[in-house]
Amino acid sequence: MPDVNLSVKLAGVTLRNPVVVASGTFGFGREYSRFYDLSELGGICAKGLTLHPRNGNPAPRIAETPMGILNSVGLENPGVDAFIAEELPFLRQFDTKVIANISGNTPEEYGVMCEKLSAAGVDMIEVNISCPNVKAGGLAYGTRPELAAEVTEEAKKHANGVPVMVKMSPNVTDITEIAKAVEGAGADALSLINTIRGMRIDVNTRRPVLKMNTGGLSGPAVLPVAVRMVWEVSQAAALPILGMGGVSKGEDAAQLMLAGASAVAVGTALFADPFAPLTVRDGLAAIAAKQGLSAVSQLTGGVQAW
Amino acid sequence: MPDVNLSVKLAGVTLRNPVVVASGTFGFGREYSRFYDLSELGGICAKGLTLHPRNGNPAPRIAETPMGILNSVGLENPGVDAFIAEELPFLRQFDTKVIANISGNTPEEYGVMCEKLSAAGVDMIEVNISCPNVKAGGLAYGTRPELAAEVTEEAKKHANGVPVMVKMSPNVTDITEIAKAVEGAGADALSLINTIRGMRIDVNTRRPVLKMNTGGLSGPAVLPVAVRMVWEVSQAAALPILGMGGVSKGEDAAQLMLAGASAVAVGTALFADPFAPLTVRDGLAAIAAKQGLSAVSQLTGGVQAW
Amino acid sequence: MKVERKCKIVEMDRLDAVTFWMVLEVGKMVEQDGLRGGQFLHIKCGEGQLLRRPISVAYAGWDEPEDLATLIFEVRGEGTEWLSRRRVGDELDVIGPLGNGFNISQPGRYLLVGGGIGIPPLMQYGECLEWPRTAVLGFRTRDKAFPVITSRFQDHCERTCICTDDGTLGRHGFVDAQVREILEQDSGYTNILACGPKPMLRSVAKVANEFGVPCQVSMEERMGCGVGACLVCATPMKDGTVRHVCKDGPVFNAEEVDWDA
Amino acid sequence: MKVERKCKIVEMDRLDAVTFWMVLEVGKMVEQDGLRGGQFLHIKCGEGQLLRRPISVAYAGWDEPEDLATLIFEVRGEGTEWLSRRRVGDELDVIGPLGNGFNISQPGRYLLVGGGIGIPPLMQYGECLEWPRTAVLGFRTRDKAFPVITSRFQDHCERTCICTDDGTLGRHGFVDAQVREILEQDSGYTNILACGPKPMLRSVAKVANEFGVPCQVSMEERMGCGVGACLVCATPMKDGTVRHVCKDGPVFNAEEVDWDA
Ligand SMILES: Cc1cc2nc3c(=O)[nH]c(=O)nc-3n(C[C@H](O)[C@H](O)[C@H](O)COP(=O)(O)OP(=O)(O)OC[C@H]3O[C@@H](n4cnc5c(N)ncnc54)[C@H](O)[C@@H]3O)c2cc1C
Ligand SMILES: Cc1cc2nc3c(=O)[nH]c(=O)nc-3n(C[C@H](O)[C@H](O)[C@H](O)COP(=O)(O)OP(=O)(O)OC[C@H]3O[C@@H](n4cnc5c(N)ncnc54)[C@H](O)[C@@H]3O)c2cc1C
Ligand SMILES: Cc1cc2nc3c(=O)[nH]c(=O)nc-3n(C[C@H](O)[C@H](O)[C@H](O)COP(=O)(O)O)c2cc1C
Ligand SMILES: Cc1cc2nc3c(=O)[nH]c(=O)nc-3n(C[C@H](O)[C@H](O)[C@H](O)COP(=O)(O)O)c2cc1C
Ligand code: FES
Ligand code: FES
Repeated sequence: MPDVNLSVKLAGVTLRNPVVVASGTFGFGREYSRFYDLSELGGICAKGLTLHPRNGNPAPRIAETPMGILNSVGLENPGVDAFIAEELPFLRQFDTKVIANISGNTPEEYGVMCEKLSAAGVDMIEVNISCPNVKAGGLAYGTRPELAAEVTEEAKKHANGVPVMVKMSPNVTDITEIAKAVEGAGADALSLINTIRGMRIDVNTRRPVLKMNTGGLSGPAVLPVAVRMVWEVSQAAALPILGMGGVSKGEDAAQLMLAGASAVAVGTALFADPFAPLTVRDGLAAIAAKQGLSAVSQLTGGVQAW
Repeated sequence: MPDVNLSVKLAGVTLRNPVVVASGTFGFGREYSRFYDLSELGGICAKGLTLHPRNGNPAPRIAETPMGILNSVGLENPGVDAFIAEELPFLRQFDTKVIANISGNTPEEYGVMCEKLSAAGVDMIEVNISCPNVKAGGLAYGTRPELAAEVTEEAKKHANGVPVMVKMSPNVTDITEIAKAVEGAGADALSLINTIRGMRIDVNTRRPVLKMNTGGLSGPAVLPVAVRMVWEVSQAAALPILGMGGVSKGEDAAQLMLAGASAVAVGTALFADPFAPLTVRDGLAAIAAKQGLSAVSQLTGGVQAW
Repeated sequence: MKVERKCKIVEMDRLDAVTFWMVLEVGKMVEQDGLRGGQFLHIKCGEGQLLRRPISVAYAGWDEPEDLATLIFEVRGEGTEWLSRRRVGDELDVIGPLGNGFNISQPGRYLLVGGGIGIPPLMQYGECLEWPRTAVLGFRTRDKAFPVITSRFQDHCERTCICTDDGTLGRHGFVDAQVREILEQDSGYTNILACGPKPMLRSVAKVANEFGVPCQVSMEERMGCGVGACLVCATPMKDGTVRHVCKDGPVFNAEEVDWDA
Repeated sequence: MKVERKCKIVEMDRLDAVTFWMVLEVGKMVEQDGLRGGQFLHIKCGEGQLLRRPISVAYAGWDEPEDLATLIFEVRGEGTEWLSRRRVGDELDVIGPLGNGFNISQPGRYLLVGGGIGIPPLMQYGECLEWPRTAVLGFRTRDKAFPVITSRFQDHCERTCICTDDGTLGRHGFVDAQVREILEQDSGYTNILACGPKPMLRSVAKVANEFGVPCQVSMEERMGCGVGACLVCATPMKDGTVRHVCKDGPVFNAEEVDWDA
């Protein structure tokens, strides 16, 4: 490993390296802990939580597209209380930052969850206002600035100082509007992008492959959209950014960081390769070393626009 | 070739087969006519025209992304008059439908171009309100329902009965809003999707690969987004749809048709394979034959949502 | 421990145009990690496919220099097509062992019920189970009843009944009718292990339930991670919860499954 | 006529770690379609890359059973890396002939100026041009001056001057200084053909202009279609218009090019 300082700061929290795993793709860490030590990760965004347990959507919940996948999991999760009782202690064993990801049906639900999670002790709360796979809440909050701001305020009010990161939807005309609204409402960081709504049809059965008809697109296919949106948001808002969407190698992560991200999350790439976050971290370090940087954080915002 | 009727109707115009080439990827047909007889095509959407000649944007104008490309051509074109004088007669030699594609800086410009083109005799006019690569006009019209409607009305008023097809942007929160506005304003058909805004950064030079910094994403990567949007629009508006975005084989085209498209356009796939439109056509015919259809038009809207 | 490793193909036979028999060197996955029949491997099928493909293990055995796993698969789409074009000596990127396999800790008399490409996951049980057993094997047509597969059951089971949907071999009809007949004639069966298409599993589960014989079914669902992290392979249970085929399965107790979902 | 065809690799030599010499069977592309040095082929580099890669033709010749085209390329990224892993007997999906090549209809005395990987497109001109000619070849360092390339010029040109950026071979410095010296000493040159990186072309064009010698330059730009349809490979001209490298070029008259753009 080249001699580059890998640690980065995100909303005041120091990550040992800039590579986090994306919410919903890593469960609560148990499964991938059978492959490697989770302390190798910069942080873990846990599977999205709701106030009450949810079964999620009917299967099939996944479809493959060119260099992408569609998912319609629909926030299957055991509820915030079960997370705190059963999963958080497990995650706490590792020397990595734990980021809880929450979705609510009302702004109040977000508040209640923040209250519980901050009391239980998580390092950060990622407020998901962009899940395309559930009807209530979710996407609606992420596409309207005033609602996004309302949710953010409520979350901040109940987070008792735990940093609040708002997860933004790419399914909008102008993502900077939402970013500015969320910033104005007091968010500590922004994470983007969540999945882009898409559809695949089985031409033989004439049925959508997903039982929910549509789902969220992620994976390499969306990387250029993620880079563009991170770049736009980093110019419009002063908040630190957790960039994600299609990262599967160091170069992808470097693109997001140069565009303005302080750290990156790896999601879909895990399915092809459980070790992807470590490969991304090493690739990023190699790029920083090749550029003669002493710290990988020096990549952040380094793009020189024409 | 299996015995399937390939002809389809789009806004009252009969195409010999449902495969059209996408605007901006086929020039004015001269180049690909060196590979095959253009009469094999269902139709040709010509390179986007403006009232006055344009040089387009500085190069590099193209970047590669996972299963996609970004372009920032920026409507380089000789202007509508030169098209009518020099290119249209060439295109008219072939037994295929000629669809002119236009972009304006003001609604009036769209009107003037429609007047000229309808007088000159084209089979259809595709009104581009979604070019992400030019500052004036373009994208702004495609993201605001009232502006989209205004442009559509102006175009219709001056098209003298030539069908007007409005080309929609995917860079919107709710594409059905725009579709409904455009339908209300009298459009005869809709075409979608134009490109999705994206960015790629060269991590070594720290420069965006495109001189314009961002560009429009097309190619297989966007197919699931195109299928979803065609499906949404086909439910929201009663207009016929020319579906496009990532089509490179018969199955892709069948997905778009099942989702609601009457015909499809092939763009980026041409760059890998000049014969792609013919391959798509044959693949579509084979799928229709396998499903026992007598006409490929029977695919349109055939998806059975769950 | 689960591992991701490069596995060399040491045998590759074509059973018919679309069916392949492949043997992989899997390191010490059998000896150390307990890989066995009925579990599955999650296989990367070329750079063009983002998702791995789950393929069941038909046989798993200790061996030198590496343990061996036998997979039998049918070409369905691009992933399995890619897999079918591999040659002896090629390496595959494999994650395993995944899933649970059948529970055979109960002594008794077993009835193994397999349909089509659902038969391979039962092969090791047909051959090595320490309890007496009968096999009911269903095929679409005679051509699909490859002797290299059926003979393994015929050589090691008390009885092997073959059914074909079109009557070209053995009994004409679906396996559930055969299962019903067997259970009607003989009340000595204590366990049913079933693998095959979902409608078949549902029918077999119904018959098993009628006769009060515990039944385990191996289910399929589209997968992402294959390890239990992404939650896409959900299958609903009668008690209103959901379980995940890759981690909690692929084998479930039939009476726990919500067959109406 | 342009064609898309499968071209078999009949020769594949590695010149150094990143430089390859490849000979392709190109059907009757030379005899029928007039393929020649300085034009380019647009090559599909694997399924993972959506866009083809343009590679110049160093030599094109009639042959049996098929005409042959020689390409010399450097590994820069994923596409050329894929290309470098091809073997004799493999087939490439190629579109050609594309682009114009140099105009050599004017009698006179030619000066060929090449830099690095811009030298191969000049090789056929160095060897077969019917007019007397001098070559100026610039390399980064001695190791890059492959004798298999330089000797072709040395064997057929009146004079061949080699320059290296680091002075390890021939003259120390860039080619434009050498070109200036040659033109200062000898006013007999009537044409300059140049190919190489854009800064080199700009410098050479400047010198040519000073001495009033007509100069043709072969330009590079990122490409999509390669045939003139997509308009991405635009290069601005002094008169305010834009031209397209794939169709109007890659060779342009230096004085028409807008060097300040
Ligand atoms: C636990 C398990 C064990 C399996 N064991 C075997 C086996 O031993 N032999 C065998 O031939 N097949 C087996 N299958 C089915 C096999 O995984 C699919 O046929 C294969 O994934 C199809 O991939 P494809 O690319 O060829 O088809 P495509 O249709 O192109 O695949 C597209 C996507 O759908 C998924 N998919 C398609 N069909 C299925 C299916 N039936 N089940 C799950 N996912 C599917 C693929 O994984 C992929 O993500 C098993 C499936 C599961 C879940
Ligand atoms: C007309 C022409 C003739 C050429 N002839 C030769 C030759 O004979 N030998 C040789 O070694 N190289 C030649 N090149 C350059 C060669 O095309 C690029 O090095 C190659 O495309 C790089 O592809 P990659 O996938 O390896 O690199 P990547 O950097 O991964 O490519 C990414 C994208 O950028 C494009 N690109 C990258 N570099 C260039 C470049 N310099 N010019 C144009 N597009 C580029 C690629 O085509 C691709 O679309 C020529 C270029 C042009 C335009
Ligand atoms: C299977 C799956 C489940 C997901 N679940 C969640 C979730 O619960 N909460 C959330 O905020 N994002 C969720 N996401 C979105 C990811 O966190 C991430 O934003 C997106 O997948 C883009 O990154 P990627 O391309 O690296 O996967 C999910 C994504 C996938 C693929
Ligand atoms: C190089 C390029 C130029 C384009 N120019 C235009 C244009 O002038 N007018 C227009 O309406 N769309 C233009 N488009 C968009 C295409 O017509 C099409 O909507 C888009 O590329 C999606 O289809 P595809 O994935 O098959 O390419 C252009 C696309 C590309 C790649
Ligand atoms: S496939 Fe990811 S949980 Fe089963
Ligand atoms: S590459 Fe398409 S016009 Fe030149």
